Amino acid sequence: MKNLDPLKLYTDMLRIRFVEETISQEYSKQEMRCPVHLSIGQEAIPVGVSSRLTISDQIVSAHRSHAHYLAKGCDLKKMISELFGKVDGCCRGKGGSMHLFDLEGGQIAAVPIVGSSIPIGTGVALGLKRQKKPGIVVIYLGEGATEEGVFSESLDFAKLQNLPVLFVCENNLYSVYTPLGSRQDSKRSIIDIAKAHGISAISGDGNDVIEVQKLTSNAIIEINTHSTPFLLELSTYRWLEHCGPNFDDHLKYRQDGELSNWMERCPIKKLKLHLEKNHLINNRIENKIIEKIKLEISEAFEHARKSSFPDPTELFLHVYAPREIE
Amino acid sequence: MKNLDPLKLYTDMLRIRFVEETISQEYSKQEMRCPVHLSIGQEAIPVGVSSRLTISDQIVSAHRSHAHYLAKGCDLKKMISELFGKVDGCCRGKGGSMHLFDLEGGQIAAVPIVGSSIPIGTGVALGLKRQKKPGIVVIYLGEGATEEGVFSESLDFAKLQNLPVLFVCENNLYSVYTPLGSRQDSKRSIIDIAKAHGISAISGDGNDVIEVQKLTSNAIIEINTHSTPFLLELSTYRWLEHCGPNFDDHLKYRQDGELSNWMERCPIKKLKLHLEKNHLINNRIENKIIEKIKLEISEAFEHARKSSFPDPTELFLHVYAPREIE
Amino acid sequence: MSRELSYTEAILEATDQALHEDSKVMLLGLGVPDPKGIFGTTLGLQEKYGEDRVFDTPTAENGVTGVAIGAALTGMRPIITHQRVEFSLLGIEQLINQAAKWFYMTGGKASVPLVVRSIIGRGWGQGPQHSQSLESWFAHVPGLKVIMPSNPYDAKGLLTAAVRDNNPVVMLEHRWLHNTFGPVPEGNYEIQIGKAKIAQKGDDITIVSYSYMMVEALRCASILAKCGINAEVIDLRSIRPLDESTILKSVSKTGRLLTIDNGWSKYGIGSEIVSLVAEKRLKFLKSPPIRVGPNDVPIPSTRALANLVYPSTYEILKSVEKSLGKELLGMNWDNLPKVEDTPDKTFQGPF
Amino acid sequence: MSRELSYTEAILEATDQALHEDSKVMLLGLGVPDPKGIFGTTLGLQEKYGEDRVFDTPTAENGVTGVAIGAALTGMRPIITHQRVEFSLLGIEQLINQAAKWFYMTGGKASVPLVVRSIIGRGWGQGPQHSQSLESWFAHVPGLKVIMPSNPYDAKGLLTAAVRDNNPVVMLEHRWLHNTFGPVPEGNYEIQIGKAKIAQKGDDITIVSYSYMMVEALRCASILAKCGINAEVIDLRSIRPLDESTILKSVSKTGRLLTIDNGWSKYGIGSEIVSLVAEKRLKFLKSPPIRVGPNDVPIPSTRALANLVYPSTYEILKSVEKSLGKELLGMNWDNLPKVEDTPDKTFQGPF
Ligand SMILES: Cc1ncc(C[n+]2csc(CCOP(=O)(O)OP(=O)(O)O)c2C)c(N)n1
Ligand SMILES: Cc1ncc(C[n+]2csc(CCOP(=O)(O)OP(=O)(O)O)c2C)c(N)n1
Ligand SMILES: [Mg+2]
Ligand SMILES: [Mg+2]
Repeated sequence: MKNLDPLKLYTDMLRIRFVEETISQEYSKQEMRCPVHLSIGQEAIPVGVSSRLTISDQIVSAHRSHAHYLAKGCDLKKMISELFGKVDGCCRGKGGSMHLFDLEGGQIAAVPIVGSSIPIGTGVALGLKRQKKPGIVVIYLGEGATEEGVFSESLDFAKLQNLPVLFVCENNLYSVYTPLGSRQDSKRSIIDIAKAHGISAISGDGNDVIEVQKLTSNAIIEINTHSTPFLLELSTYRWLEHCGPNFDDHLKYRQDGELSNWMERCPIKKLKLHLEKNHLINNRIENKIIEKIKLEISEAFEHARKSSFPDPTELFLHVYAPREIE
Repeated sequence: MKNLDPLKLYTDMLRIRFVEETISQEYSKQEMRCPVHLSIGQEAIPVGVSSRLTISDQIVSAHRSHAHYLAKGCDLKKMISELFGKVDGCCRGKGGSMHLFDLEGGQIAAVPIVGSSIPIGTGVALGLKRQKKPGIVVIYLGEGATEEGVFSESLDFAKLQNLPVLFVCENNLYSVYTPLGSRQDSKRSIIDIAKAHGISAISGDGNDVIEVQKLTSNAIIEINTHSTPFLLELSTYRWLEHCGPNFDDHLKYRQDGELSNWMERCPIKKLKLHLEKNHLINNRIENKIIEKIKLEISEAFEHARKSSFPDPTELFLHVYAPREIE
Repeated sequence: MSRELSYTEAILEATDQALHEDSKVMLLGLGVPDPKGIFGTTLGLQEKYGEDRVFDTPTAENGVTGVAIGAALTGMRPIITHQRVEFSLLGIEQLINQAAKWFYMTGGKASVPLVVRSIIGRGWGQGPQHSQSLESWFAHVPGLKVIMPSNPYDAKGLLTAAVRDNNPVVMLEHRWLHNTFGPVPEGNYEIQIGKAKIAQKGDDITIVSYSYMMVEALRCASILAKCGINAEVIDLRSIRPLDESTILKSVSKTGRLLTIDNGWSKYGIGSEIVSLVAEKRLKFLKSPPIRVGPNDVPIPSTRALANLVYPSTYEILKSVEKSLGKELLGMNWDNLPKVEDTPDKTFQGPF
Repeated sequence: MSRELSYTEAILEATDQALHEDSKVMLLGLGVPDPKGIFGTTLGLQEKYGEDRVFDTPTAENGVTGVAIGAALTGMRPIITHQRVEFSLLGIEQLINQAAKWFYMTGGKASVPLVVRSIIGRGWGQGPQHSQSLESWFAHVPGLKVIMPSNPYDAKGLLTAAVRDNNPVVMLEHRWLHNTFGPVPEGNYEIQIGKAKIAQKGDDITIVSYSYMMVEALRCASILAKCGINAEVIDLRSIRPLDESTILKSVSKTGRLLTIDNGWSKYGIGSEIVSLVAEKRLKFLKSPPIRVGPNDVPIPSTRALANLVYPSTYEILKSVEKSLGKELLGMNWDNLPKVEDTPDKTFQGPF
């Protein structure tokens, strides 16, 4: 079990925020030439969830996977190198931002076809259960992904086989530029869909990392004691554009004032208030944290910049796996 | 509105039963050379539903469509000829039993890929609504079809656009030989899935044609007054094998005694008791009904037998629709 | 005909005119009315024609495809959009089993007038799941029509024909063509689906291509011209129905054939064309036909490898040399454009 | 090797031995443990290996394909089944975008050992949505392997190889082969995926086929033998990877090529083979290559039309005549088997 120290939560969120901000700032240099879906504003969910995961737990993510990957403890350097298209990236440059994974860190997959990660994560849980391996599988999905039929198919299968799956739905109100109301009836309820499949489900504030942590704890207890899947729906909000490094409030697809309201509800700010109230943080501590994070990040970017591109011969490598692998 | 006279319901059910029994008896002659999915035991649902439909209402069916087609008032001769592969079949022989349709009668489609009829029916409702045409669309689906993700996608879309759709789920406990319990968790509820999408839903006894009629009435009122879709889940049971003309109880995939219990609950027998109790039927009336039905059926088979196969040139006809049709 | 539009604008105009011309036309797809409007091809149409005719959908490609088919059965003429052809695979059962066969299956009694627009991605690290070009899948299926316009004029004319067609038509649009410009008449016009165009006349070799690879084909043809080689360049425009006679006529004249595929060549478009010619014009062939296309690998994200996937000007010209059986005179091999991960300087990602 | 098994029994035995040999192997699909056991190919396996390893699934092809991929990522080796290839289209996004690219996409760090068995239907009025044969779709995609055994011996050997392979392998089984018999060794053995077999040696013409059409190809070859024509018949066994060298070697020898497709010929398997030969052995061709295959139409239900869809013995032999440029001596054209809607008398439908 990871450290439950709130300062650790703070550090983890801040680290993700800074990584994403650095990507955002550096993107225009055109060294990271692949689509990026940044998670600024949504850090509390992966950090809160991962704070209750162990090394034998696995996560599966989708197109917006940086925060999931980092919160789970996957390798930062391999991620940045991947964004740069370098050979020491987690996919040797072949995947890019939308395919981050790190088997040691526990992110077994990221899948950018909306919804398609969900049955794969369910299958990972099946594989673990059949092999009597420890651990649960967290499947992160956007509220948009619940519109794909395969979401329901996966709920059905996971419950039928009583798999150790925690579905974590990050409801950030948008699928690209399309607001929830154009995609789901106001009476549609993701929680109720899960329940109608026999799966316990609860919703919560995805910008409150302490709440996320608590809900995750309870969910994991339920999964382990009743050997059944569980679904969490957590509300949150994406600050930047859907894909790319910039703000996009000028496009006017968001409600007036919506972004600034949600920026007020910044998960990092919220936790900081809590820390301050409990005298768990001060400027000195914070500066030390920030310094360390910034150093790590600049090292990762420096490393990626210096790394090589894959050799041209790699083009034809890995099309087929040989008989003997590992 | 069709005749609500219970004797008419009785006649309609009996007619379907006799058609299916005739197909079953004649199948071994190998003139009807296509897969057939018979509906014996399930007659009350289409008859009860169709008794509340008008000519402007449309139905969409799946692989097991004979009863839906006949109850809606579609052409018997065109159906039998289609089973015989003859050119005056509803599809000119090109579709077979799994593709019955009759635009005048109101069965706009039958689709044998499980679940795939559901969004198509939803789209028919969209087309009607956009063109301000009257009528609702009934989408018949098996409980197996609710396992396909596209079921949920269609619920979402139908509710989002508030389409005049009545989803009629015939829950006959099996998908081919696979019992419900191997496919859906015992806590999974089709009614609740609909409700979780914001769609009103209710379940009932699909072997009680009077109940089906009532539930349909109420559903249609709800659809028309609140311009919203509705779902009915009706329990029933298939007597014969999934595909083909025979009984298959010897295969032992059914619970012991299950078939005979359900045969006791025969929808036709049930209505007959009711008619008898209310002195609405006697031997003379019944015999006259039977005689008329049998004549109609033997004429349809005779007609099909005598009809021609499509000309070889038809092979290349209808691959593409011309610019001007109709 | 001096007015120039971008490929994007040509699609937008064709759609606008189709919506205007026929009240049965409707346009739906994820993002259709959003501020980016499917790369600009649907901008302003919801404002103009209302939410009933131009609307957004849930992320549910299978359902949406089925819904469009159902609506088409009632007489509507839906256009649906997919921002990547890969997303359309979720709805391909509906397209292949249902739409493509409906007219046949009903013995000619009901048809499905449906246009499915899918964008083919490439470049800027889109990677394995956002860069495929699966045209040979669609082309394999009787009952479908498949168009792949290579320029704004064709995009407008073919899309107009597609919307008026009573069959399901798949239009595959290459992302890299969106920002190309060309003359486009203001009024409505159709380009016949199933007819190829001779983009350049010539006697020395027949080059057959389509979609974005036409840009390469024409570039090569003009380089070849400087070397005194007159290539006949055929733009297929449609890959189903395939205009066999235009191809056969050209090869009968030139005796040499080079195909440039947009998608993988194995079991690809070029395979059909080469086979056709081998079957019907074998004796005319002065040298072996050659297929050029993306390498037979998943498309990697990193530009270091992705740029190696696609046929380069160099590779195409070398293939022409091989076909001609002689060296190209006066060629400066060092000065050819390299394969890049962007179509032009204005493209800066991220999608 | 005198023991004869049916194709069905050969598949069952291969699966049984695979389950026995490796505890990671699992078998799932709609109907796997039911009394019919996927046309007999899975009968008794649940009883033998338990519900954890051999089990039924919901009617949810997309989900089930994804689940199998996920399980494979943890080291399991799933076999999934589809009673018709058409049903598999609902899960094709998972197969094509995910499974086929996983090893590449992860830079060789994770692979998806997965077998997808799909049955290809034909006959007894199955009609447009239950009779397709979409092998050229699967064959088009790098990262997939595609096997199409034509007899019991190959079915067992190729399936065994598929289960042991670390890549996604699609096995397409023709319904009409299920009840064919042939010698099958009792022990475990593999047939190399990607290697064709010369089913009959000959010098006069190369006939390339696979799956059920091999039955036709061999029938024609023996008729031809009686006319003094020695056909070399190649059974592809795998269509990806394709054994190019066996094909090229044969055509170099015979100078004549006939391909018999199981699915539509346009953009089909024969197209790749003809193109390959035209590109690499043009000079060896004594006459134009010929592709024979089902007509380019949806498959109608009525036998009056369906029987006209498929290549007949007559059509194939006439094509051989054309290729040879001479009449077949001593042929009794009137006495050839006709195309039927059942493979043999034991097949009486309904599925
Ligand atoms: C099947 C499919 N359809 C459409 C897309 C395009 N797309 C990429 S991300 C995305 C948004 C999905 O929304 P959501 O699941 O809520 O995730 P979020 O971006 O909000 O984190 C869409 C539609 C896709 N990648 N895959
Ligand atoms: C997508 C798909 N998967 C599998 C099948 C095979 N199949 C045909 S009918 C059927 C049963 C479906 O069960 P249900 O929807 O309950 O209908 P019922 O047969 O009970 O009327 C199945 C699985 C199919 N036709 N389509
Ligand atoms: Mg979202
Ligand atoms: Mg059922």
